[in-house]
Amino acid sequence: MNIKNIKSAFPIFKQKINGKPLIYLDSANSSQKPQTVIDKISHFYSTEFSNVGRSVHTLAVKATNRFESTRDKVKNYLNAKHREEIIFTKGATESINLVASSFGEKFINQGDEILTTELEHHSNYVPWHFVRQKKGAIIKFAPVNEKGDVEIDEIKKLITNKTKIIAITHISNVTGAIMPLRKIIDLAKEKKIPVLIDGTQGAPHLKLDMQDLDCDFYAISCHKMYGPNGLGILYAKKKWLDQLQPYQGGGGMISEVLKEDVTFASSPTKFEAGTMQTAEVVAFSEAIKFLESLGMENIQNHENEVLSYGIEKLKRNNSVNIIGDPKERGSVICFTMKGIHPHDIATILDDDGVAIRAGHHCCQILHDKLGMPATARASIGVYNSKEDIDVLCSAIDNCKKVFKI
Amino acid sequence: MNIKNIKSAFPIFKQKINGKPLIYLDSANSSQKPQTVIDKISHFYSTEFSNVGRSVHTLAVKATNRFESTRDKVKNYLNAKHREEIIFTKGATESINLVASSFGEKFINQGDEILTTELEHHSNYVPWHFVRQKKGAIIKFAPVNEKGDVEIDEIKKLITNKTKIIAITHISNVTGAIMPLRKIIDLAKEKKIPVLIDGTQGAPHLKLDMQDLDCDFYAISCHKMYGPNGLGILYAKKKWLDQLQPYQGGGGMISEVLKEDVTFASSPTKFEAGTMQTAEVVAFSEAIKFLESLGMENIQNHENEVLSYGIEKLKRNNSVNIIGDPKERGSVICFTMKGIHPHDIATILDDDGVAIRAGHHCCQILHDKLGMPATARASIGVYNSKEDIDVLCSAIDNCKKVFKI
Amino acid sequence: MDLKELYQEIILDHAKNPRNHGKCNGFNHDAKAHNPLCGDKVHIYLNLGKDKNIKDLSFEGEGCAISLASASILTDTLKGKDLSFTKKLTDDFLNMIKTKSKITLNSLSEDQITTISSLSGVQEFPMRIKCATMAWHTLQSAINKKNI
Amino acid sequence: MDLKELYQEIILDHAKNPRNHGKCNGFNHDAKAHNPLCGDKVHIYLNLGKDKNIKDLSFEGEGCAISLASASILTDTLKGKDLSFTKKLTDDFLNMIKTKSKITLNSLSEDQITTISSLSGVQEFPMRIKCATMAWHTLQSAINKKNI
Ligand SMILES: Cc1ncc(COP(=O)(O)O)c(C=O)c1O
Ligand SMILES: Cc1ncc(COP(=O)(O)O)c(C=O)c1O
Repeated sequence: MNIKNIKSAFPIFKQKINGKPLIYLDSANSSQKPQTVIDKISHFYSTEFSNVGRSVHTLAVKATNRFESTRDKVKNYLNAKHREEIIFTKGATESINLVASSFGEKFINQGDEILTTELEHHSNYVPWHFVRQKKGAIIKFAPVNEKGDVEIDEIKKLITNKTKIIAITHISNVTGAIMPLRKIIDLAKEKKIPVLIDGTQGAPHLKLDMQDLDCDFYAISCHKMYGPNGLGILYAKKKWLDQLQPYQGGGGMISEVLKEDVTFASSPTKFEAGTMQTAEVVAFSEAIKFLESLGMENIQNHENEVLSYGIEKLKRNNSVNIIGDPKERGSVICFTMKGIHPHDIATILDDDGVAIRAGHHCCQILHDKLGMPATARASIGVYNSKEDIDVLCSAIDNCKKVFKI
Repeated sequence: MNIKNIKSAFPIFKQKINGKPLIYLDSANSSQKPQTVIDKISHFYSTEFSNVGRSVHTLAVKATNRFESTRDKVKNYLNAKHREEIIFTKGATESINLVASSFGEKFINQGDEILTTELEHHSNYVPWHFVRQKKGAIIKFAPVNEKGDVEIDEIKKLITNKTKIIAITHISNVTGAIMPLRKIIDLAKEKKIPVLIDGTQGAPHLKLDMQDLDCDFYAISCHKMYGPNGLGILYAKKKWLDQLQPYQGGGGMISEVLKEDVTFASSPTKFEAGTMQTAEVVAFSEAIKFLESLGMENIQNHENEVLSYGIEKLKRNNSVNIIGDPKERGSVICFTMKGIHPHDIATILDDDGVAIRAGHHCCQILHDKLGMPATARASIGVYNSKEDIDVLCSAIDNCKKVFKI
Repeated sequence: MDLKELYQEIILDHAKNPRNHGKCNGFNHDAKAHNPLCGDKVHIYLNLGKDKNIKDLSFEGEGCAISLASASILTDTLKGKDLSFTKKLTDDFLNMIKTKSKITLNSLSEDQITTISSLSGVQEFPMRIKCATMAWHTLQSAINKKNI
Repeated sequence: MDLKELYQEIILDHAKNPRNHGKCNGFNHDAKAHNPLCGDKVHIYLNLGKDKNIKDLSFEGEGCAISLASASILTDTLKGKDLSFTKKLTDDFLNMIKTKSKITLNSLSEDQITTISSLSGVQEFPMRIKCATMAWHTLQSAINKKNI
C-alpha cells in the first residue's frame, strides 16, 4: 500500500459532501475506517460470531481465539512485556476512569495530590475530579505556556511528597504539543510516582513502545486509530495488575463467587467484566495490520509533511490565527479567524466538503486560559494530503467572502 | 418475514460446523445477528461515519441524527415515557454497575440492605458486592425453591426498613424462571423501595413496557437481542436521572469545567462519557426493526412452542435431568446427564453441529445450591425450530454412545 | 443547504453590531444558558413592569453569528412588548425554526418580520438550530424566574 | 476433530474409576486449582520424601472426563517417582498437549506411555486443553509450596 493513494482504502471517500469530495480533517475526533476493518466486522458476524471464553462449541473457540490473538497483536504492537497488561475497554475515557477509580480508591487519600496539566482533555480531568470529591484530594495543574507547551520545569515545581500520580496527555488535542514524556517519566521514577499517559492522540500517530516508554498506564481509543467504535485499550504495567481492584463486577472476571464474598480472576480478565466487544476487538486486529503494513515511521513522515505544509500555508493567511507553536507538533492545527466564530467557520467549510471541528474540544480549562470559548480544529490522519490543505485554505478564504470581510 | 424460515435472515446459518448444519442453541449467551444489522454497520462506516454530537459538519450531523433517532426508537420500543430515560452503555453488566455505583454511593450506607435472589447472574451480584464492601451494606438473597422459582413471599419476608433497593432478574438464565415482576414491583412500591430489573434475558424474548412495568431501572444487553456486540441499555426512570451522580467522567457529559469544580449535563448525556459506540447504536435500530417486523407476540409464541417441544422431548429421555420446573419458563433449558459432565456433553454435541453452553453460566451461588458445579444449557432464539430440538436430542443420545453408557 | 440563506445580510449585521448588548437598566429578571458542546453563552436581562410589559431587554453573550444575531433580534423585537405577545412570538419563532412556517403576527411590522424570518435559514443546518433558539429559551427562563 | 481420539477407552476408564482419589496418607505438600469458567476443580496431595521421592500421590476433584482422567493418570504414573523425573514428564506432557509431540521417557513402560498419550487427542479441542493440563500445573505448585 502506498500512503499517497491511501484514500482509496477508505470507502467513506467515495461520498460527495454537498456535491464536493470529502476532505476529512476531523481525525482527532474520530478516524475513518479502512475497508479491511469494516469487512472484518461483517465477516466475523457472518461466519464466526459467538460470545468468547464461555462456551466450548466451535464458534466460541474461533471467536475466543481471534479475540485473544488480537490481544497478542496489541501487545506486540505496543511492545508491552506481558499480554495481561493489555486490557480492552470501551475507549480511552473508560481506560482513564478505570485507573482513576481503582488506583484512586486504594492509593489516594485526603490531602494527596494528583498532578496533571492545563492541556488535558476532560477525559483526563473529570475522572480525577471524582477522586478529588470522594477522597478530598487535590488536583494540581501544570501550566501551559504561550507556545502551547507544558515545560518539564513546571511539572517538577509542582511535585511534592503528596503527589500520588501524574496524569498527562501524550499529545494535546488543541495545541498539538507533544509532551516531553521521557523527561516526565524519568522525573517521576526518581520520585517513585506512577504516571498515566492519555495516549488518545499519541497512539494514532506515533510509534509506541511501552517497555521503552516505561509509563505505568497508557490509555488508547481504538476508534481514533482506524479501528472500530466503542473500543479502547488500557495498557497497565504488570506491577499494578494485582494491586488494583477490579473496576466493574460481572461475568467472566471472577474466581469464586460465594454469598459472603467474591474473589477475582487475574488480569486481564479481572478488568473485563461482562460480555466484551468481540467483533470490535477482532476487527481491531485489521486496524493494526493496516498501520503495520504502512509502517508507523512512514505514517509519521507523511503526516508531518502534510502538517508542516498546512502550518506554513495558514501562517501566510493574515486572517488566520494559529493556536500554539509547540516545540514538537502532532497532527493538530487549531485556529481562529478575526470576526468569524469557529462554528461559522465549520459550517462554511462544510459547504466545501471540508470536515473540521469547532468548539472547546473537551478542553475547557485550556480554552479559558486562551481566553477563547472556542477554536476551529483541522486534524490530520493518514489519508490526508497537501491537496486537502489546499482545499481547506480556499474554503477558509470563502469564509471571509460569506462574512463579507 | 415469516418466523418459520427466519434462519435465512441470519448469514451465520450458511456455515457448516464439522460438516453439519449449525444448530445454535446458545442465544442466552449471545444471539446471532441478522444480515440487516451487519449491513447497517458496514453501510454506516462506509458512508456516514463520524463522531456524534461534537462536530457540525455533514457527516457529524448524519451520525448524530442516526444515533439520537435510535434512542427514540428504543424509547418507543420499551414504551419509556421520556427519551432521556434511555442511556446507552457497554452492556447489561455496565448498566448494573452504573446503578450500583451511582445509587449505592448516594443512597446506601452502613447496615443498609440490598435485596436480591439466589438466581442472579454474577452481573447482578458482584456490582452490589462492591457496594457492600465500600459501604458496609448487607446483601440478602431471596431463596430459590426446588422448582427454580423465587416466591414473592420469600421476597416479602426479607424486606425490612433497611432495604434500599431490590435487584432482581427478569428471567433466570439457568432455571428459565420468569420472575413475578408485577407482584415484586407492587410490593416494593408499597414500601417505597426502588427496583432494578436485570432484563438481559427478558428483553430478547418478552414484550416490554416500562410505563406499565413501572420499575426504576431495567438493564439490557443489545447483543442478546440480535443487535451488535459491545452495546447495552439502561432504562432509568426520570425521577432518578437528576438524583444520580454520573458514573464515568469525560468528554460530552459535562456542563462546565473549571479547575475548582465540574458541573454536569443532564441525562442521557450525563451518563454517556466519552466517545460512544456510534456504529453499534445506529445498527441496533435495525435489530429493533427486525424484532418489530416479526412482532414480539409472534416471537414469544414461536419460542414457547419450540421450548415446550424441547422440554417434553427431553423429559422423555431417562438419561436427561432437566434443571428446574418453574411456573413460567423463558427460552432456557439447563440439564445434566448421569455419568457425563456438561463439558463433555458440550464437546460431543458440537461434533454434531449443536452449539450449547456448559458451566455455571455465571450463576455460581445457584449452582452451589443445586449441588452441581456445572450444567449444560440449551437456549432458544427466534431462529430455532422443533427440528433443532430433534437434532439436539439425537446428539444427546450420541453422548451416551461416546461414553458407552 | 444554502449558505447564503443562513448568513443573510441582516444576520451578519446583527452579529457584527449586536443591539441591546450589556445589562439593561433596572433589570429585575435574568437567566443565562450555555451550550457545553460549543461554548456558546447567553445571558438575558429584562426589566419587566408590573403591567407585564417588557420595559427594557438586553443580553450579554458570546458565540457564533447565528446565536448573536438571534439574541440581538430577539431583544430588538420584544423590547416594549407585553408578555402574552412575547409568548406568542416565541412559539412562532421556534415553530419557524422547526418547520419553516411563517411568522404572521400582525402587530409586527413587515421589516420586523423580515428580520426575524432571516433566521429561518438555520432550519437546514440541524447542528446550528440550538444556536438560533438558545436566546429564546433563555428569555422564557428569565421571565419565569424572578430576580431578587 | 475426532471425538474418538478424545474420548478413548483408557480415558473413559480413568474418568469413571479415578485412581488415587482422596487425601493420601501423610501428605506434606498440596495445592488446589479451579477453572472459574467451567467450575472444574482439582486438589493434589503428595507425600514427598526427604530423598525427593514421591512416596504417595493422590487427588480430589470434580470436573469433566478429561480433567478427571488427567489427574488420575498423573497420580498413577508419578507415584514413587522422584522429582527430576516428575519435572521431565510434566514438560513432556505439556509439550505433547501443545504440539502433539510423543512421550519417550525410557523409564516408562509401554503401557504407561500409551496411557499418558491417550490424552493427546485434546490437542484438537482448544477449549478443553485446560482440562487436561490443570492437574499437571497444580502438581508443580504443590511441589513448590511446602505444606506446613
Ligand atoms: C486527548 C484526548 N483524551 C481523551 C479523549 C477521549 O477519548 P474517547 O472519547 O475515545 O474516550 C480524546 C478524544 O476525544 C482526546 O483527544
Ligand atoms: C441474567 C443475565 N444477567 C446479566 C448478564 C450479563 O450481560 P452482559 O455480559 O451482556 O453484560 C447475562 C448474560 O451473560 C445474563 O444472562
